[in-house]
Formats: sequence, structure tokens, C-alpha cells
Amino acid sequence: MVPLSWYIVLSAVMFSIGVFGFLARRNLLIIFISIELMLNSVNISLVAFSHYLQSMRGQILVFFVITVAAAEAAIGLAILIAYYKNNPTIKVDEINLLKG
Amino acid sequence: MTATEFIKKVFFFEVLQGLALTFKHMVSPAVTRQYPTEKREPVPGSRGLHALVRDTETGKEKCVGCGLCAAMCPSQCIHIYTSEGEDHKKVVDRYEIEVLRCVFCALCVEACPFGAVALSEVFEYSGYTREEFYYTKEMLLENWDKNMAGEKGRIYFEKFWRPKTVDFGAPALVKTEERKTV
Amino acid sequence: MNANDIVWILIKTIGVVAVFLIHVMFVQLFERKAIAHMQSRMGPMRVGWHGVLQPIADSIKLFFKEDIIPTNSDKPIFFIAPIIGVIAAVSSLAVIPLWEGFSIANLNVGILYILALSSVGAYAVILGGWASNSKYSFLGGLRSSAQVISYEIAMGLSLVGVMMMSGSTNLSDIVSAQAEGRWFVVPQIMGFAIFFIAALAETNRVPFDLPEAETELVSGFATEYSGMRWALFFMAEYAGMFVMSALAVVCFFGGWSGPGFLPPVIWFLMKVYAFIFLYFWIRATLPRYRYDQLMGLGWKIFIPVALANIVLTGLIKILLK
Amino acid sequence: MTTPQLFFAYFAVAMTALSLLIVTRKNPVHSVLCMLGLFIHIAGLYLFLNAEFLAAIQIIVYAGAILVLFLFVIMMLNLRKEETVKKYQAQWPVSAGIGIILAAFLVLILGNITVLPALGEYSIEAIKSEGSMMTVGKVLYTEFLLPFEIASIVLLVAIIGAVVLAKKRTE
Repeated sequence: MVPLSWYIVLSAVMFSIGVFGFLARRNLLIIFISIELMLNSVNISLVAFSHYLQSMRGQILVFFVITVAAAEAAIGLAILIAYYKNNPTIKVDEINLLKG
Repeated sequence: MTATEFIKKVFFFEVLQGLALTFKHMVSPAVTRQYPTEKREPVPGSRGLHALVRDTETGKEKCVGCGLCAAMCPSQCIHIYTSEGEDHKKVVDRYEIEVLRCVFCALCVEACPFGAVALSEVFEYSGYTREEFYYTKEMLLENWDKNMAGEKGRIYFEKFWRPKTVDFGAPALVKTEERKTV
Repeated sequence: MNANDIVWILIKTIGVVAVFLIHVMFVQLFERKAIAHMQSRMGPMRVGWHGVLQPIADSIKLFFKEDIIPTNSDKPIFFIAPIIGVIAAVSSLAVIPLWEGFSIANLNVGILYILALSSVGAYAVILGGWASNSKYSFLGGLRSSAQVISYEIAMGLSLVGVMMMSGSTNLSDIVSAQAEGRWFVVPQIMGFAIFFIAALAETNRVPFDLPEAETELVSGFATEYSGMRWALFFMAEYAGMFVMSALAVVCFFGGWSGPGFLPPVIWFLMKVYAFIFLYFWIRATLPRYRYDQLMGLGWKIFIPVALANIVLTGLIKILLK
Repeated sequence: MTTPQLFFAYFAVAMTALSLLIVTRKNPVHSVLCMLGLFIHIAGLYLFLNAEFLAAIQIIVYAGAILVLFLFVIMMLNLRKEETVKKYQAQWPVSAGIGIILAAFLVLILGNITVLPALGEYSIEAIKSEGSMMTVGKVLYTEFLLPFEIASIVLLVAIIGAVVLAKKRTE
């Protein structure tokens, strides 16, 4: 039997890697992928809790997280493309239109 | 769009028609011929590899070296070298054809007054070098012996070319459709 | 699970994969023969009687062919892409029930499993096309990605009707729900039509073979591939065709059921091969679609019709209760 | 270690390695490929946790739709020249520090977490007898009906938003 804490530690480590990627990378696409990575790590912990608590709620929550992730990816990439049409760069430190 | 058109579109009527057509073709026999094992007989008079006619009486080539064929040849692939022999007669030393340059128009056969050059029915010849297709007089004569000698050669000239100096007797009236069937 | 079970599963897996590899070899002979006769030709005739040994000659040739890798290609992805394709396609075989009680893994989410693997299979085409670093390959990959994600929706939706009628996504249960000839193709005729056309698009077959349209893109995503790597793509395509045909048979044509004078597995394979023949038949008949027509067809006709089919099925199910 | 623990150890090592690869690859396509591997491993882990339906959904939605969308955008932008410039921002050591501290923090807090033994009604046997999809469906369409409907509205808004954003302006 695998203890619950193992899953949670795995999830936490993946989440931290996602945070690192989100903060450190310049490529906007990789930042999006890092967000997906964080969402997935949370999903793992939710499913693990659901399994060990013998409840369905964790899995349902994962279902909604996937829905939101899909919506987020669609909108985010649409914004990216719309931005790229005007200003062909996807490096976040060069996206500074609102800087005074 | 009328109602019939709509119904036809919904039930893929035209697609089904096409499928029926291809199915019909599938059950009908194939038209291809399995070439190397299943050959078609060449039509008499078809223009294949060159041959130099061997005179049955002298056992040598009929060609007298007049050079009319070389003069007529549009791709200039015939080379004739002659010299003076005994009694001031012309002797054909070399009679050579570059087969790869030939376009098989048969103007040389038409031009020859003696019926000394012919195009045999051989169409399958191949090789690895260009030199193999530089046909000398001996090779051309051998080609005649192998493929056209005897009755076949006679019919070839009588039916299709009728050279001016050869006597075939009274010209037989051959109707066009008969010529096709020979 | 004890050691016996594991050995039994291994035997089943190896058996199915071996039979399947033979199928891939000979189904392409079947295709060449069928299409040749539809075009009044004869197809392969040289190797063996009427060319029956042609597939073996072909595989030997492909095996010894030079494996060309383009200079500026992305090598790791170039290597991985065909392997992804073939693994995704062959693993789909695991859930297909060949006869009563026989499938390598009797998954409860069988249909979803096949849909999931078919979407993973799309990566092979996309990544292979991208990694080749050639314009033809790249366009083929892009076309394939857009085509597969659009048609997967229509395909999934068309199968929802079947899931509603059988109340299960387990393929064996779906077959049992169609016992005594109550095939789902009759009530689900709309779903079947959509499923079949979407399956044509999903496996990149004519008339939707835009990713490898010869006249425009040479050979599409596979342009730069040669030898065994190309053969893997080829295998993935034929595996995909087999899986889609088997899914159609299981979901709409009663799977292994049939009159008792033949064993069930023969019935199953006969139905599957009838479908595969239909693929070839369509390939010999129809011209290729234009790309915008293809996308328009998928989004504007198939998805709405599939949704309408779900609503209708639900309504009828409630009314008949 | 028992067999399940060995399985888990493999999954944990592979998933951590793949996550690190995702955030450190220069080429976005390589990141996406690693992400695909990660999703497949996550699906395997879900099977391990008795959530077959979610495993299938994970592959179909994440790998089949979202990731293909990413790949599509990466290919459409065709960013080959981006590979030559530096991939991290100037403050990346700080980010790495934040990541490590966060990981340490979470592991310290949650490392020893346990739950009360076997509380709910959805035990492994209960799920097995009904099927994973049936149980998820039952809860989803009774207890969580309203959130489910709202989720559909979220998706609708996302569709419309994406269409509006990506459309060409026509005067």
C-alpha cells in the first residue's frame, strides 16, 4: 500500500517545478505549459485524496479543473495569437506595452 | 434545392453511384497484359531494330553503298564508308548505324532503291553501355539472318516497301483493310 | 493477480500482436489487389501465385533500405514520432473483444480508451511532420493536427448514442446489448454515418487524406521518412484502420454475433474485413476533399448532426421507458 | 518495498524528471513532447488510484485537445529563431530559490499527512462493482448538477472569446 503522503509530496514537487517554470522562463508558451503543469499536479493530489477518503468529490473537482484548463488554454492562446499579430514577440520581458 | 436533390444529398446518392461503378469494374476482367511472360505478337511491318539484307545469291550484303539512306536519315545515324574494289566497283567497307540516335522513321528503307536495309520486328533490346548499340555491318547482317531471312523478308518488302529495282511481278492490288490484317 | 494470470495475459498479447502484424502485411496486398481490379488492372502478380508473397518481399526491402535522416531535422523527435504512432495504434487492440470473453484487457472505459489512443496517435503525424524540417512535411503535420482534433469531437459524439443505448462504455457489454440481431446500426443510423465518415478522416484515408495528399504535398508528413521508420508510419495507419473498423463492428454491427454455423471470431473478422474493404472501395472511388470543405463539413454539419442524434436518442429512450 | 510502492517510485521519478524537462527545454516542441509523456504517466497514476474515467479524460482532453492546441500555436508562430536566445529571465535564480523553498515548505507541511481510515461510501469495491464512469456520473448529475451547468457556460464563453479574439478585424 502506498501512503497518501507520497502522492502529496509528488504533487508538491511538481507544483514547485511548475512555479519555477512560470517565474523563470521568458517564452510565453512555456509559461502557459507551466500553468498546465501546476494544474495537473493539483489534480494528482485531488485524485489521491479522493481515493484515500473514499469520496467522489475529489474526482469531480478534477473534472472541473480540466474544464477550466481547457477554457484557459483556448482563451490564453487566442490572446497570444492576437497579440502576436500586432507585435511579433512572445518573450514576456519584451511585452511591455503598459509600461509608462 | 428541390426535395429530390436534398434527399439525394442526404443519402449520398452520387457517392453510391460511384461506388457501384467501381464495383462493376472490379468484377469485370482486367485489361492488362503480363508483359514479359505474355507477349503481344508484333504487327508485320512494324519498325524495330535495323537489319542489312543479305543477298541469297552472293551471300553478301545487297547494299551497294550509294549513300541514299544516309542522305535521307533525319537523325544522321547512318555512316557508310566505301572504297574502290576490282573493276572499279564500289565496295562497302563499313555500314554502321547508331541505333540509339535512330528515330525509327524508316525513311532509309523508303529511300533504298535495292531494298537493302530493313527494320526488323525486334523491339526488345537493351544493354548497359552505349557502345553496344553501335551496330556494324556484320551485326546488321546477322540480325537479318536471325529475324528476317526467307519468306518473312520477302513479305516485308513485297507488302510494305516494294523497292524500285526489285521485281515482284505485277503489283497485286491489296486493299487497305487487308493490309492491316496481314 | 498471480503468475498464471500474467503468463496468460502475455500469451494473449503476443498472440494478438503477431496475428496483427501478419494482418498489416497482407491487408496492404488486399488493398493493392482490390484497387487494381477496380481500375481494371491486376496489381502485384510476380512474387508467388498472384503476388501473395509480395508483402514479404516488400517488408524485406523496407527493412534493408537506407534510413535517411535530414540534416536539419530535429533528430530526437524525428526518431520518436513513428514509434509513438505505432504504439498508440497497436495498444488500441488491447480492448477489442474478438469473441465472447476474449480481450486482452476488459476495460470499463473501452471506447474512451480507443478515442484517447487515437488522439495520441495524431502526435506521431504532427511531430513527424514538424521534425522533418521540410515544408511539405510541416504542412502535412499542421493539416493533420487540425483535422484530427476537429473530427475527434464528431466521432466521440457519434458514439455517445451507442453508449446511451447500451448503458456502458465496455466494448463487451456493448456487444452483449446487441444480442439476437438487435444491431445498433438500425436505431443509430445517423450516428453510424457520422462515425464512419469521421473514422475516414481520423485515419487519414481518402477522401480525407489531406495530410498526405500526393498531388500537393508529395507524401505529406512522411515525405522525409524512409525505410523502417516509414514502414512504422504505414503500420500505424493500417492499425488505425483495423481499430476503427473493429470499433464500428463492435458498436454498430453486433461484434462477434452471427448465425451459429461459423465460430464467433470468424464472424467478427469477416465484418471487420468487410469494413476494411469499404475503406479501399471508397479510396478507389472518391476524389480528395478540399481542405476548407473538410473543416466546414466537420464543424458545420457533423458536430450539429451528432448532437441532434444524442438529443433524439435521449428523447426516444425516455419515451419508450 | 512492495510491488505497488515500486510502481509508484517509478512513476514519481519519471514524472519529476519529465516536469523538470518541461520547464528547462529550450525548444517549446520538446517541452510539449515531455508534457505528453507526463500526461500519459499521470493517466497511469489515475488508473493506479482507481479513477479509470479520469485517466481516459486526462488523455482525451489534455493530450488530445489542449496539448494539440499548444503544438498548433507553436507551429503556427514558427519560433525557430527563438531557440538561439537565452531562455531564462534575469531573475531566474530568485525563481529557482522560490521554487525550492516552496517545495521544501510543502513537503515539510504535507509530508506526514494521513487521513482517517476509510470514511466515504465510495470504497474500491463499490467503484469496481458499478464502474468508475457510473459513479462519477451519478455524483456529477445529482450533487454537482449546478456546477456542471456552469462549467458548460464557462466553456461556451471560452469558445466565443477565442473566436472573437482570433478573428480578423473587418471594418
